[in-house]
Amino acid sequence: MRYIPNSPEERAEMLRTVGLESADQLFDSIPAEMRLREHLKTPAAISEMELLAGFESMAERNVAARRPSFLGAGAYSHYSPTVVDYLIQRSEFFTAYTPYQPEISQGTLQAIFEFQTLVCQLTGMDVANASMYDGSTALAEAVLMAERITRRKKVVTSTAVHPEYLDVVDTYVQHYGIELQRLDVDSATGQTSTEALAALDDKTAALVVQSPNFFGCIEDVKALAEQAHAKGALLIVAITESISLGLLGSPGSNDADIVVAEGQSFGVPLSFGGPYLGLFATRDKYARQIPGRLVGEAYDKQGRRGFVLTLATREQHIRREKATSNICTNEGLIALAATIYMETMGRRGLQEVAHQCVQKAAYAARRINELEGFSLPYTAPRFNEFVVRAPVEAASLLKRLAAEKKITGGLALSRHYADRPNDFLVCVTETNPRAEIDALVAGLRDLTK
Amino acid sequence: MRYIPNSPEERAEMLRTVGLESADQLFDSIPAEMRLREHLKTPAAISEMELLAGFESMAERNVAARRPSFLGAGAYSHYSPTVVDYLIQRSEFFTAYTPYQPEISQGTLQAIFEFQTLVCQLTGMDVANASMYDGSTALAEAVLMAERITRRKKVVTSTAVHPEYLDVVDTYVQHYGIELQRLDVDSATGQTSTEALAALDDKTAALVVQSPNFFGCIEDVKALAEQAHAKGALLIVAITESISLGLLGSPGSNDADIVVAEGQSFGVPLSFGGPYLGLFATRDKYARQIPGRLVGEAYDKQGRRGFVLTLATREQHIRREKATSNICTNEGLIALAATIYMETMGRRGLQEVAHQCVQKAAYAARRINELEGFSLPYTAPRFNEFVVRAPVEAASLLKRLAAEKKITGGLALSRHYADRPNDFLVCVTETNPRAEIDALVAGLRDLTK
Amino acid sequence: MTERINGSISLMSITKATSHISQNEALIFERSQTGRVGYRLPPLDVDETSLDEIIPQKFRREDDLEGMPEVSEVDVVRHFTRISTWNYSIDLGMYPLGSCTMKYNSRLNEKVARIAGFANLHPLASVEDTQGALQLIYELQESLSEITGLAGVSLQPAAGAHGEMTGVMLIRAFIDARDGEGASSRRRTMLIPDSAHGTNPASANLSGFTVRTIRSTSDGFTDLEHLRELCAHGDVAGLMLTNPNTLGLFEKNIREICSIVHEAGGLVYMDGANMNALVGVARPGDMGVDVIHLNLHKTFSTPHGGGGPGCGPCCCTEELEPFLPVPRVVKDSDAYRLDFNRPQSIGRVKAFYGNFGMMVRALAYIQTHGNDGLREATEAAVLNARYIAHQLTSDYDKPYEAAPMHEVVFTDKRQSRKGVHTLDIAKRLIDYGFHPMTIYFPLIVQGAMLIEPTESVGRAELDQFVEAMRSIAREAVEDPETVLGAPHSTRIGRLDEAAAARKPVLRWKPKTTATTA
Amino acid sequence: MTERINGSISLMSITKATSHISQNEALIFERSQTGRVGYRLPPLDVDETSLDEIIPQKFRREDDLEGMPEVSEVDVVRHFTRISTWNYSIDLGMYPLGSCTMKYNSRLNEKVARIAGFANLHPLASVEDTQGALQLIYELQESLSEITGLAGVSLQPAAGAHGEMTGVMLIRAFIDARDGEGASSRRRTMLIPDSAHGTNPASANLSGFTVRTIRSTSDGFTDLEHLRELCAHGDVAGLMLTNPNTLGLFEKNIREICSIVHEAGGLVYMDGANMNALVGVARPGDMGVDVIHLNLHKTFSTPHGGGGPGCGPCCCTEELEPFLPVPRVVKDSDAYRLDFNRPQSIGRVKAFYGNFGMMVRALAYIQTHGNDGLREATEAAVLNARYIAHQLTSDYDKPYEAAPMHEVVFTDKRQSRKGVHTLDIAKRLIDYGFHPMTIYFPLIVQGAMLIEPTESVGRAELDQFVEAMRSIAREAVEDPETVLGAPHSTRIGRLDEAAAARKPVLRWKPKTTATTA
Ligand SMILES: Cc1ncc(COP(=O)(O)O)c(C=O)c1O
Ligand SMILES: Cc1ncc(COP(=O)(O)O)c(C=O)c1O
Repeated sequence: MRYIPNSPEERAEMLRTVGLESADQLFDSIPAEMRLREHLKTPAAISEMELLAGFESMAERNVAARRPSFLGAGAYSHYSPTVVDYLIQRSEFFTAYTPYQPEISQGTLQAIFEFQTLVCQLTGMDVANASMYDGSTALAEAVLMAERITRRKKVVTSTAVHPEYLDVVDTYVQHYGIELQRLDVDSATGQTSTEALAALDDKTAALVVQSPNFFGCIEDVKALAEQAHAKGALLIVAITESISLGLLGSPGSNDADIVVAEGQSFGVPLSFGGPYLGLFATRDKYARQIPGRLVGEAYDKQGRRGFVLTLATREQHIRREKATSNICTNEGLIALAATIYMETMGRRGLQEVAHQCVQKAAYAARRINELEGFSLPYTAPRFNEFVVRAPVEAASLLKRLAAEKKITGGLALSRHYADRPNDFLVCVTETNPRAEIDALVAGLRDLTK
Repeated sequence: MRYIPNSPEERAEMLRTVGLESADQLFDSIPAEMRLREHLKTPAAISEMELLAGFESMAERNVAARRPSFLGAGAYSHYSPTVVDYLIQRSEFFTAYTPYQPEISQGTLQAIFEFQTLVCQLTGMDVANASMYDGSTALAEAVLMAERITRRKKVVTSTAVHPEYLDVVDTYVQHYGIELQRLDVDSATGQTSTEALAALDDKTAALVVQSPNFFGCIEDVKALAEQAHAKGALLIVAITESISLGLLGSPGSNDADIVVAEGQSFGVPLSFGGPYLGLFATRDKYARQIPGRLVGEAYDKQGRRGFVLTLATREQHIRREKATSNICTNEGLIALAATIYMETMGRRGLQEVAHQCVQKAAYAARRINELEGFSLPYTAPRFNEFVVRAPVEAASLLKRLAAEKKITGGLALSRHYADRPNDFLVCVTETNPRAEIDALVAGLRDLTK
Repeated sequence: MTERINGSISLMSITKATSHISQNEALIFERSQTGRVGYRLPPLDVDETSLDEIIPQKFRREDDLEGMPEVSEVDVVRHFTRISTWNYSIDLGMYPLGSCTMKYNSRLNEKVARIAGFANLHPLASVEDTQGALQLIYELQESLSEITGLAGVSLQPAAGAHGEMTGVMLIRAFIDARDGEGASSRRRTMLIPDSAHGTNPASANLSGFTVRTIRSTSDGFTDLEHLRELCAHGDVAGLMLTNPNTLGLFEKNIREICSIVHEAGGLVYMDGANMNALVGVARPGDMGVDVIHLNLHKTFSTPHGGGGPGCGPCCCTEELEPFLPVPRVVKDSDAYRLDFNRPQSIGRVKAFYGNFGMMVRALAYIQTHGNDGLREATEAAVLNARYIAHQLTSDYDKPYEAAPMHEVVFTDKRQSRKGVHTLDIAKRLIDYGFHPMTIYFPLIVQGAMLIEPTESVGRAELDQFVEAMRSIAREAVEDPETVLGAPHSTRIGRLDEAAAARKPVLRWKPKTTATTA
Repeated sequence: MTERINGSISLMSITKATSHISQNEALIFERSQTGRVGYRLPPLDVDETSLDEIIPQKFRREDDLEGMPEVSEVDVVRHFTRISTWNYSIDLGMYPLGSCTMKYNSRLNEKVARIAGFANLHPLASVEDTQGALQLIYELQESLSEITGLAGVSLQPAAGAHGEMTGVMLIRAFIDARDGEGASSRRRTMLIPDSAHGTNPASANLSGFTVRTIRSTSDGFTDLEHLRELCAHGDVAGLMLTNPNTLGLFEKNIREICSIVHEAGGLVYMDGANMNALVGVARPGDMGVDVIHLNLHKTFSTPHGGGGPGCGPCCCTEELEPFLPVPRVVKDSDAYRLDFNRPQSIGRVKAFYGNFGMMVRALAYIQTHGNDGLREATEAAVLNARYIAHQLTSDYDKPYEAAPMHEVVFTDKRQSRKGVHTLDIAKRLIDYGFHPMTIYFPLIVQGAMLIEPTESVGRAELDQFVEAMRSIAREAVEDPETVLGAPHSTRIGRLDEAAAARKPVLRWKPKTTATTA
């Protein structure tokens, strides 16, 4: 096996050194009846050439990867500068472990410190952790954190939060005695219904909203924060499209208490849903309740600045069942990719990407809205996603669009909402040239006339 | 421009520091009438996304890159382990210059020292340089070196040397007063004709042969060396398919005096003909006549081993017009790739690749030879290339094979030899699965029945 | 060289490393200069609408993204290249972090994960248009099922701890279904050995269990008596056991342990972080284990990436399978599809399907090794650990007699007499060119040094490691100051972590005004 | 830190670098162990024939490749990763080698060169099947023609020196054709300034010319008087001139120089290694130059790769175009083809078409910059050099008054009074974290230090460089020993190059018997 340095002869010598006669004897502590007597039935070894051919032919069957696409809904197609993927492939980054030994891990530690800073700046919050698994689990952790802070057991969530995120929250809190209550969406605006906010009460730990929400509508976060705070509840803001932070008011400036986001938009490949990364930020006063790793500044005896993992007493390896979370491995390398993306795009690039997304989505929305039979059900301002109401069943329309026009037109909402057969969600980013948008519009027209 | 760190404002400040008012003034030493008054008519700047799209569409038009191919003739398709291209992309290697400052260039220097050693071991010679541009220019330099060593002006070359190599030799020596004489090939064996060796005389600086030769035939190098040495001439051996060194007797063991080779087979992409790398090796006694860079062992005051560029007095930057060559920039990174390839494949891998090449080529030759109307004109033993004589014009047969069967079947010898309309050269390597060989055979059959 | 890289005279020559020049680099915010840019986008190709018409001012940022870096592409490349050189990494040498399994990360696996047909695939594209990805998931599920001897596999969990949570929730859901809500509510105890990794109790807690700790015996195994005792009260939902345990020892009584728990109505969860000691040799399913998580980022070599990402598949018996997270990837004759219709499922633990990119790498690992190579890797890993165990016993206290599997624990007992502790030994190893082992884990071993060489280290480097450790043992006696002051060879010395935690500075702020958006 | 990385007390704080631990690594041959393997091939899938039937024993190797390394893939990765860290590189910082133009090597360019449709393309595939590659070559030819103002372009030469040889041969072929063999044979003198790069005379010699050296004036320009004198004998075939010259000065009399040579019946060759000072600002074709080579690996940023590969296109006037190497890449309406039918061509200078992979990168450079960006890069490069020239004049002898273009030359005149020479200053710069400048070139400047920052360095690092140089100037006075003993911070000190050349060891040999195959 070419990944194993020691040759069979070397291994034989080492066996002799430790006083064994055969490799089998290495496993003498495993009772014989439990030991396999033959090889596993997994496939026999293949060469690089064969492996590449096999994987390429699997990848070929993912035809969606080769088509113009208007899918968003929690995973976004953005252009990632070439340097991002190049730099994360430096051995020193991707073959290192969690930076437990700061003297020989300053590269990772400084990068995380920069990541935390960037997340704070974009979200407008005070403190951010070193990443969570993804946006959905970050949200679940935020809900648990709100319970720890408020010691209240009810959590009110907008139904305009990504449905898979809500599912994950359900799973995480199911054994925690937390009651989840869902708020309707205003069928005219597409925003969380303000009437429904009556559900907030003094037992409420947190109000959870997403903005832009799952339907692409921008929520009035500040107003929602006011309502939550009025009841002593925290406001948790979730974001799936982090590029929106380049343009929209930061949750921090709108008084959010905890902000979670999916960071995939920051230069991370779609990769069929993962690995992505959860951003998690909050206020200084809640820093010691934050889940996951934190990196902080530290100095050595000679006064040289460095960085270390800090506030570890929150974590499972110290606090065990009383930890703020069970998370250990997080999304380190993906956070690094996001860091490089944010720094390469920089202040002006993040603004321009956001701007292009908004303009292209507006153009697409306008064009689709002009089509006979199509409408845009929601009036709230949007970032780069919007719901389209088709004159026919959306799922089959999109299926035909894929088959006949080779365009992935968006997400049929029936996947998550059985009662919305004709609606679909369209996402437009800077990676969709106008020609693709025009082809989408033409395709929708052709298939419904 | 995103590759230029200093912002326009910073540049303005620096201009003020140096006492200038505008960037234009930087060029005041260029007389006004020579200065461009408008931008070049090269295209306007484009983004990464646009550039990638443009280059990918150009690459698409290279349909030959996507087809089974039996082309060799100086450029070979071999499998290169993934680590090769990964490691040469380490910044420390590919963004470094020639190792002029050994204290901060030991990585490059040690790699070259290993390269030199590997080349010596494979060719069976004493000393090898740090690389030449490619096999063809290495051969030209070898001819010039033979002239320097022997002070003789006649060089006898086999016509079974790669024709483009012979062209390059012609160009290089045209103003050197060297007379080139070409030796015929034995039309039965395909080897350099032994009778023709009568051309060797005591004015002959060198006999130049290639083995395996351009027609895929293995030359009897030892016998040729004897003949050359009998006249006081040197034997220069050229090799285009370096993988053959894994199996064939080394030129050194066959008494060659100078060995040049194209090292592309060692893990270097085809890349439409370059960058490749010339290998250049000779006997110890000629070390000071070698062209190009050499790396040698050296020690610091504390006795620590390191490596340095050495014997620089041969080179142009010291000796100017009296240098052993005008070469300065060589093929450093490609030599590194070849080094990594040779070390990864290692002793057993180099043997096995060579073995697979031989066996697959033998299989293909046998199958083609069985075809009605096809024959193999040469009887000499071969490595992985062989000439096929078709019952029809080879160039048009191959064109149809490409168009109709999507197979690049080999090289029509008419490209280089107007008098050989029906012959073509077939090369088979470990990258051609049997199915491709069978498809080639079937295609040839179909198109000639 | 020795003198130069050490604070004081060293007793041994250090062979693995030397001191060399290393570039400094500030924070990117300190490099940033107004007006620098590092990106370029294609020009906007649609008619622009006034922004106010699309998004009213009040929803927009007002801070103009102040504080975000402004740098060129060259700045970025130099910034990250420089700071990267401050890290140790697997590619630089042995990385013997016990329990972390720092084995070689194949470049081939990196390459296949980046094939456009995988990397550019949206998770919500239709099943017809993503058959290759679903096939890959399915094939990996099948392989992991064969490797663990367990029928059901979900690849959704994003890391080991996530897999633990999933597994423990399966146990809970199973018992709820088996016993009914009422009876089940009395089974809320999860037994966890004192040697377990911290994620185990944390995950049990997340799933609403009360953790009871099982003692380990003095020879490093689960205390069967104590286990029986704890199982006597009818409240045990399950046991979370690591095997080989975190001391590197195979729990030879595993079958009996499983029986005890099963007889008490509980289920057995195995923490599979140490599966690299067993792959191809023995299967948890054959031992009586009900559910296990794997760390693809350990056993199957997907890169650790300086902290992640991981992938923590959860494998379980057929009985538990109905409870696995949705959606499940299933195969109907020739086509693959997502099955959401699992009424007993614990639900989703993550959006989409898990860390797919890691699955690509893990399948490549399995196919590259082949079944014989998988066993070979296990043998080589265990042999390397056994070799170290054998070579260091003369110089360090080895608290457990039993032959270790893939990792071995030592302590600082002998050295601490001279005031040299595990932390000091670890730091001194840095000067010898090594990344230290895992220290102070497992918690039950005072001054633990948990050494896991993995199969990716050749004998020469193992010998260097042994030499380094022996040399440090000598230094601890003859020159303890050098050890206590280590590392001496790094760009910074030991950092004051206590001060850092007391007044945490967790982000950069501009020197002048500390504004937030 | 300063104390630690210096041999003696430093007078200045070193801000750019620190000392850090660095892995040692032996030669691969010393790592090799019998029986290790690092590769795997698919099984042979054809029927095997006995090898003796195919290739008789006498043609086969007998040494079983003894001595070739046997290592695993992990060994290879660690080997090269470790040794790589001993190198300085552009990505680590400013690399101010004068004349070498160490600018940023874009990662995008690396990516496009690796697109399978380029990387896997065989050079002998038919023109129909390689239209994309031919198009790329053609477009690059067109761009370079526009940039140089010269009509004919061949991309065949593999590096600068190769381009020089090609260009000089064009001149010879042109004169042969113009004057006839007989008259031409009396024109065998090539004039080359004393400041020229060594490749110039070497290339002239390769083309059968006798080199006559032109003096430079004391202010750093071609001596027109001397040129006229040398041109008076009817034997001059041409002049090889670098512009800006190797002192970094633009030859302001270039038009007059060209006229003198032209009137004497010769042609003007321009060494275009310094074209990065002119791109978008002025064109050699507009100056009277007949032929030029470019270094794509300098001006157009294809990576230097630790010594190569390069690409040295040769650009010439319409008059010289018929003599360019075959084949030429030409365009017929919409299709590209190879033109071999050039009876006047000097012939081929390289197999196939040149270093195509470098052409891909260079075209990407040109398109990414765009016409405005090309000029911007030139401006930024010249400004950076001017800035350094301005800042260092107070501490170092600047032998020429004229404003430098993209690089500036200083000398050690002042420092050498205290016995500190250019070599020492260069070595000391290493301790300050910089790669030294080019030293002792051009040869006409005693103790030359030729500094070329390029546009790829930001002001902060330029200022660090200036500070470092100033600090060394102070050290040269106050603490010369520290400078003379430098570098102090590297894994090895100055190597004994004289001894190395005296008894050269140019390859590894096994300790025991030194066998060759
Ligand atoms: C024994 C053990 N269990 C569980 C875990 C947790 O795995 P992860 O870090 O992937 O969440 C670890 C990882 O360090 C471990 O060593
Ligand atoms: C002025 C000058 N001319 C010519 C050359 C030769 O170029 P190359 O190294 O590409 O052969 C160089 C390269 O160092 C140079 O600086």
